[in-house]
Amino acid sequence: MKENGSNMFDAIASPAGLITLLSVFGLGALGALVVRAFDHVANFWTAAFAILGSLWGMLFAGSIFVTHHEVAMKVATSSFSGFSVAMHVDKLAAFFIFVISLVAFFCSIYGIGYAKEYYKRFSIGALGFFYNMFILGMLLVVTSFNGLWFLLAWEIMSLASYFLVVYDRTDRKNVKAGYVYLIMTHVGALALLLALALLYHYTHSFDFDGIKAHIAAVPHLALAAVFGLSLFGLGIKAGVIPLHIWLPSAHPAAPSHVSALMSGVMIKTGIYMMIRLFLDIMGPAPLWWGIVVLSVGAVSSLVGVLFALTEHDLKRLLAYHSIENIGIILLGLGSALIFSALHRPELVLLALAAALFHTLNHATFKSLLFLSAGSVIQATHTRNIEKYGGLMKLLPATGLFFLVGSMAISALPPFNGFFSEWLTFQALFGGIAHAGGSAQWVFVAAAASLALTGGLALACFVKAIGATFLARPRSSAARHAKESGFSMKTGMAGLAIACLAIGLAAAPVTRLLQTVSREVTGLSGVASTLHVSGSRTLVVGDHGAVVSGPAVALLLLLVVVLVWAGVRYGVYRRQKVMTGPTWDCGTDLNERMEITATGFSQSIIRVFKSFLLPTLHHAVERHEDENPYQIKSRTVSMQIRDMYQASIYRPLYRLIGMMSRSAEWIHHGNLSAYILYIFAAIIIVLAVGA
Amino acid sequence: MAHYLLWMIQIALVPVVAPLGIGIINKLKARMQGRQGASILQSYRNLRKLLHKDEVIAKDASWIFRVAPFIVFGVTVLVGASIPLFSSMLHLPTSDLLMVVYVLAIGVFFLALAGMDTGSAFGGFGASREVTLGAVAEGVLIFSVLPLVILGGTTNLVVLATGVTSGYVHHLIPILLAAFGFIVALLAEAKRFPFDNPDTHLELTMVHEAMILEYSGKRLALMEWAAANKLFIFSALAVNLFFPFNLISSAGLGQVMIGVVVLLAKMLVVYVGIAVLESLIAKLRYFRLFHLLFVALILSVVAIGLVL
Amino acid sequence: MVNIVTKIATTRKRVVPKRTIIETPDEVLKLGKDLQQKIGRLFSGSLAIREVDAGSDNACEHELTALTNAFYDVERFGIRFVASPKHADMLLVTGPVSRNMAHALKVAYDCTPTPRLVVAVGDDAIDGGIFKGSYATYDGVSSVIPVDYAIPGDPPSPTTILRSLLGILEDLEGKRQ
Amino acid sequence: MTGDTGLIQACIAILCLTTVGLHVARKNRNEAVLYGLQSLAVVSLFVSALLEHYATPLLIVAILTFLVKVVLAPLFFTKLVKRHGLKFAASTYTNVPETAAGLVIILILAGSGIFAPLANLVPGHHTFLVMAIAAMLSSMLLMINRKGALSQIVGVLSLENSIVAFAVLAGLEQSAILQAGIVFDVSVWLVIAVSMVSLVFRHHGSLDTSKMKSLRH
Repeated sequence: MKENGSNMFDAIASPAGLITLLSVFGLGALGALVVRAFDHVANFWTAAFAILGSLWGMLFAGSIFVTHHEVAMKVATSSFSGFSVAMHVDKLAAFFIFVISLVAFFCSIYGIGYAKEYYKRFSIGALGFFYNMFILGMLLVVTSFNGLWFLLAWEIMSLASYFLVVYDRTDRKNVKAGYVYLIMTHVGALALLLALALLYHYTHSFDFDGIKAHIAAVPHLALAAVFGLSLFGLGIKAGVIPLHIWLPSAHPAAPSHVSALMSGVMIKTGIYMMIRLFLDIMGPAPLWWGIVVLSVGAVSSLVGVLFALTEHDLKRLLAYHSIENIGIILLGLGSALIFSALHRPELVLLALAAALFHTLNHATFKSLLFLSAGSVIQATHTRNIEKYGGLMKLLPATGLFFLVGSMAISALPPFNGFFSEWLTFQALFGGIAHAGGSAQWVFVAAAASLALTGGLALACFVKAIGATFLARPRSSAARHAKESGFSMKTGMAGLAIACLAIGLAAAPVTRLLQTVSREVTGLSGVASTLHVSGSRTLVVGDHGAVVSGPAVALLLLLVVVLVWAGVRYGVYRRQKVMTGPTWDCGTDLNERMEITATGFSQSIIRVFKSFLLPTLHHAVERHEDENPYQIKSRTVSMQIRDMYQASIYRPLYRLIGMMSRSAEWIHHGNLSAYILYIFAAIIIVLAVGA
Repeated sequence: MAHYLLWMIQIALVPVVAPLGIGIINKLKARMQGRQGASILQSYRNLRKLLHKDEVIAKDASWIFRVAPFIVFGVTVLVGASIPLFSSMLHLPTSDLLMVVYVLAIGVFFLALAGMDTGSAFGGFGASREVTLGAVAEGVLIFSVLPLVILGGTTNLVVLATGVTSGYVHHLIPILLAAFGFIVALLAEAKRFPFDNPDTHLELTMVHEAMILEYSGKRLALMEWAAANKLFIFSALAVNLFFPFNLISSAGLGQVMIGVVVLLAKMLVVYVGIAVLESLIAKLRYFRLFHLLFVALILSVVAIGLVL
Repeated sequence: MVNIVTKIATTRKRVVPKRTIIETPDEVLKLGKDLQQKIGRLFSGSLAIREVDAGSDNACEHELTALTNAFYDVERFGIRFVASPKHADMLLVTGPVSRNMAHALKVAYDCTPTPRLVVAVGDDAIDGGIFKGSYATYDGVSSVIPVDYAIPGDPPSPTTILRSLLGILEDLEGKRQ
Repeated sequence: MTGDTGLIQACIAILCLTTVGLHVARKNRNEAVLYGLQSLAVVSLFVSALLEHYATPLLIVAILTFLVKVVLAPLFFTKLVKRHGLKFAASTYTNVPETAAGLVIILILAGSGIFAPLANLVPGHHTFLVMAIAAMLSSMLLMINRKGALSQIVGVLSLENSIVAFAVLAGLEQSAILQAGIVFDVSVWLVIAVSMVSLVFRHHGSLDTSKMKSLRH
C-alpha cells in the first residue's frame, strides 16, 4: 500500500471511522433488544452487526497501521472537571482493536449456530444485547484516553460480561460463578479507581497525556503505590495467580463463544492497560517493578498449567490455560520493564514484541480451543472429560480444529504459539546474559518456569485430546454425538487458518509489533536485537539465532510427505492394511479400560504433590444386615486442594464473616433507634463540617 | 565436493547410521551377558522385514494412529538434518536449540496421541508416563544447553558447536556439569536405561514400548526407526556441543571423511557408555526418576551460575 | 556401582574350563547356521516369534526360554521373541487351549499380520496330550485357530525345537519355490 | 423573602409551638389537628411571599399545600383513628421532663455554631432560620421518641413542613425546583402513609413499632 496516496485508508483511520466502529456495535446491542421477541431474528441481528463491526474494526486497525495516523478525539463536558470523553487510538490501541475484532469476527460467526441451543430457553435478544455491549466495552477500554472514561468503559465491559456469565441461570454453579466474578472485578475496579485518584491528586488531570506530562510531579512513594494498586486491579482482570479465583469458574459458565471472547480477549485488556500505564505513562520504571511483574508471570504460568492438569472439566481446563498464557505474556512484559530500568533499549523492543505477539497468538488459539470445546459440549451435553471419548470419528472437523488449537498452545511449530514463546525465551536468555546482579537469577527462574510450562502444557493437551477425541466413547451421550453446524465449523476453521497463517507470517507480524513497541516506549531511533531479514526469518542477536516460519512449515510438510511417499510407493507395494482388534493382552476391551483424564494426570499430580496437595478419599458402603464383609459399593474420590483457595481466600472469607457478625448487634429491629443513628450522624457531620 | 552432496550426507547420515548404533548397543549388552548376541546389522534386517509385512490396525483407531508414524519419523529426519553433525557450513532455519526441542516435541505429541488412540490400557499409561517425563526432561534439556547459549550468545546450534571451542578452556567445569545434565536429559528423552528399559515389556515399567505395542508392519518399522534416530540425534548433540572439536569448515572430500569418522568415533564412545550403563545399574523406580531429573536441573543451574 | 565393576574384574572368568561346558556343541551351531541362512532368505534376516501360552503346564515355556539363554542364544541366528502378536511373524502356541484362553488366542491370531505362521509346540498343543478329553480344554490348538506346523514332544528339548524350526523353514522354502 | 416580619414571625412561632405541641399531645386526633395548624402556618408563609411579588406557580403550590396538608391530611388521620380506634398515641420512650430537656438541647444546638452557616444564609432572617432548624430537629426527636407508627408519620410530615419553611425563609421560594419538590414530596408521602399504615396494621394488628422486632430476621 503506498504510504501517502491511499486516501481510502486515510478516510478510515479518522475519528469518523472510530465512531462508526462503536456505533455499529451500539446499534447491534440496541437492535437486539428491540427484536428480542423473535429468537431467530434477534440471533441474526446480533451476529450481523457483530460481524460487520468486527470487520470494520480490523479494517480500521489495519488502516491505522498503514497510514501511521493517531486518531484522537476529545469531548470535554463542563460540569465534571476531570471527566472528558477522550478517545485516542495509537498503534498499541490499534493492535488491540485488531485482536478484539479478529476474535469477535469468528466468535460471532460461530455464535449463529451456537445460540440456536438457547432458543425458547432464554432470551436471545438479551444475549445479543450483552454480547454487543461486551465487545463495545472492550473497544472503549482500549481506545479511552481519560481515566474516568476508561473506568466507565471498564464497568460496561465487566457488567456485560457478568450478565453473559450468568446467562444460563438454570445452573446454580453459573450464578455463584457470576457472583464471585462480579465481586472480584469490582474490587479490581476499586483498586484502579484509587490508583487513578492518586495520580489525579498529583497531576491534577485524568487525561492520560495530562498525567504523562506531569508524571515527574508524582513522588516516588506515590508512584510505587499506583504501581501496586494498578497491578492488583489489572491483575484481577488478567487473572494472574493469586487473584485468579474467579476465572476458572466464570469463563466456563458463559456460552462458549462468549467464554472464547472473554478468555481470548477480555483478559488482554488488563495487559493493554499494564503496557499503557507502566511503559507509556509512568515513564522509566524502577527495577523492582519489572522483577515483580516477571515473578508474577513465572508463578502464574507454572501454577496455571499445574492446576489445568488436574482438571477434568474441559472448559475449566482451558480457563486455567488462559492463566498460564497470561503468565507467559507477563514474562515478556516483566523483562521489558527490567530492560527499560537497566537502560538496554534494544532488549526492551525484543521483550515487548514477544509479549504483544503472544497476546495475539493466545487470542487466536485460545478462542479456537474454547469454540471447539463448545461444540463438543453441545454435542455431548456435558463438560466432564470422563464422559467423552472417540469423538474424533464422530466429530471429525471439531477434532481437527481442537488438535490445531492444542498444537498451537503447546508451542509446536509450524503454528503461531511457537514463535511467540521462542521470542519470550530469547528475551529471557538475553536477560540472563545481560542483566546484572539479582535480576539475573529472576530471569533464570523465569526461564526454568517457562521451559517446564511448555512441557506441562503439551502433557495437558495430550490428555485433553486423548480423553476427548481418541479411542472409544465412554458414555451413551458421546456415542450419539453429532457434528456441529456449518456456521460453527466456519468459525473454528477461520481461527485455525489464522493460527497457521500467523505462524507462517511470524516475521512480518513481528516487524509490525516492533513498530508498535517502538512507539509505546518512545525508543524509535534504536536498533533492536530482533530484526527481520528477508521478510521470512527472525534473527535475534548478533550471532543470529535464526528461526523462520514458512521454512519450518515447508520442511515439515516436505519431510512428512517424502517419508509417506517413500514408504507407500518406494517399498514393496502389495502390503495389505487390515483392521483387526486392539490386542491389549487379548482381553475383551470395553470403554472402562481406556485411560481416563484423571488416570492420565495422576503421575504428574504425584510428582508435584507437595504443591497440589492431592487428597484421596475412600468411602466403602457395606450391607449392614446380611453380611458386614460384603461391600455394597466403594467410591474413591480424588480432589486437589486448591492451595490458593485454602491459604488466601478461605481465611479471607472467615475474616469478613467474623467482621460482619461483630457488627450485627447494631441491627436489632427498633425503628426509633435507627432514626436516632441518622440524627446523630447528621449532627456529627455538620459539626465536623463547620 | 559439491555443496549439495554435502547436504545429501547430512540428511542421510542420521537415518542410515542410527540403527547401527542400536545394533552396537544390543551387541555389547549381549556380550556383557556372556551371550554372543545378534549381529550389529540385525536392526536393519528387522526394519527391512517389518517394512514388507502387512498391517493390522485396531478398529477403534482414528486417523491420528495412521498418520503418527510418518510425522514422528519425518520429525527425526528433519531434526537430524538441521543439527551440526560434521560440518559447520550446513545449517537450516531450523537448526536452533528451541526449534529442535519443540520440533521433537511434535514427535512426542503424536506418539503419545497414537498410543492412546487404540484405547488399550498399555497405550494410555505409556503416553501418560512419556509425556510426564518429556515435560520435565525438556526443561532439563534446555537448561543444560543454557550455559553454552550464554557463552555463545545465541541459541543457534551450529554457531554454538563451533563458537564454544574458543571459550572452552577456562570454562571446563561448568561445561562438564552441563554435559552431565545433558546426558541425563538424553537418557530421559531417548527412553534409555534408568528411565525406561527398551527390551522389556513389563506393564509396570515400559514407557516407549507401550505406545508402539499396537503398531505393526511398516508403521512399526517407522516408529522403531524414529526411536533409533532420536537417540542418534541426542548423542550427536551431546558430542558436538560439549566436546566440539571435529566440525570442519571446508568442503574437501578428505575433510568431510575425517569429520564423519571423528563424529562416529565420538558417538561410539557415547553408545558404549550407554551399553555399559545399561548392563551395570538397575532401572530406577518411576517416581525416583524425577529426583534424578531435578538433580540434573540443579546441576545445570549451578553451571549457569559459574558461567555468568 | 563400583563394587560390581571390581567384582567383574577380579573374579576369574572360567571356574570350569570353557570348552567343556560353555562351548556350544557343533550340532547346535550347524543348526543355527542353517536356520540363519533360511531366515535370511525367507524373513529377510529377522524372524519375530510371539509365544502364546494357551493354558500350558509351563514345560514348553521352560524349553522355549532356554532358547534365549547364553548356551543356545537363538538371537544370533536372527530369531527374536516379541511382546505383541502385531509385531510377530510366527505364533508358537503351547498348551491344550483351556476354555479361558480360547478367546485370547483367537484375538492374538487375528492381531498377527499376514504372512503369519502358527506352530503348535508340545503334545498338549497338538491334540490335548495328557489333558486330552478334559471338559476344561479344547483338545489342541487346531480346534481354535488354523495350525500350520507342529513340534511334537512333551516338552520338546531346545535342540528338537531348533531342528523342527529348520524343518518348517525348509518346507516353507519348498512351498515358496 | 423580605416581607413584613410580623406575619413571618407569627408563622414561625406557630411552627415551633406546634412541633412542641406534637411532643406533648397524647391523643392522635390532637396530633392531626396540630399538624393541620402547622401546615396552615406554612401556607401563610407562602401567602406572605405571594404578597411580596406575585408568581403563578407559587400560587398553585400554596393552594395545593393548603388543600392537601391543611384539609386532607388531618381529615385522613382522624378517619383512620376513628376506623381503627387508635384514640391514644402510643407512649414515648422518654417521659415529659426528659423530652423537655431534649427540646432545650435542640434549641441550643440550633442556635450554636454547628448550624451557623445554614442559619445566616439570609442575614436578615437569622433568628427565623434558627427557629426553623430547631423545628426540624425537634420533629426528628419526635420521630425517635414516639413508638406509635402514626405519630412517627406525623413527625416526618412536620419535619417536611419545617424544611419547607426553612427553604421559603432562606429565599428559595421562587425556584421552580423547590416547588416541584414540595408537590412531589407531598403526594409521595400521602401514598406511602396510606398504604404503609393500612398494611402495617393489617399485618401486625397494631401500629406500635416496638412490637415489630420480628422484622429483624
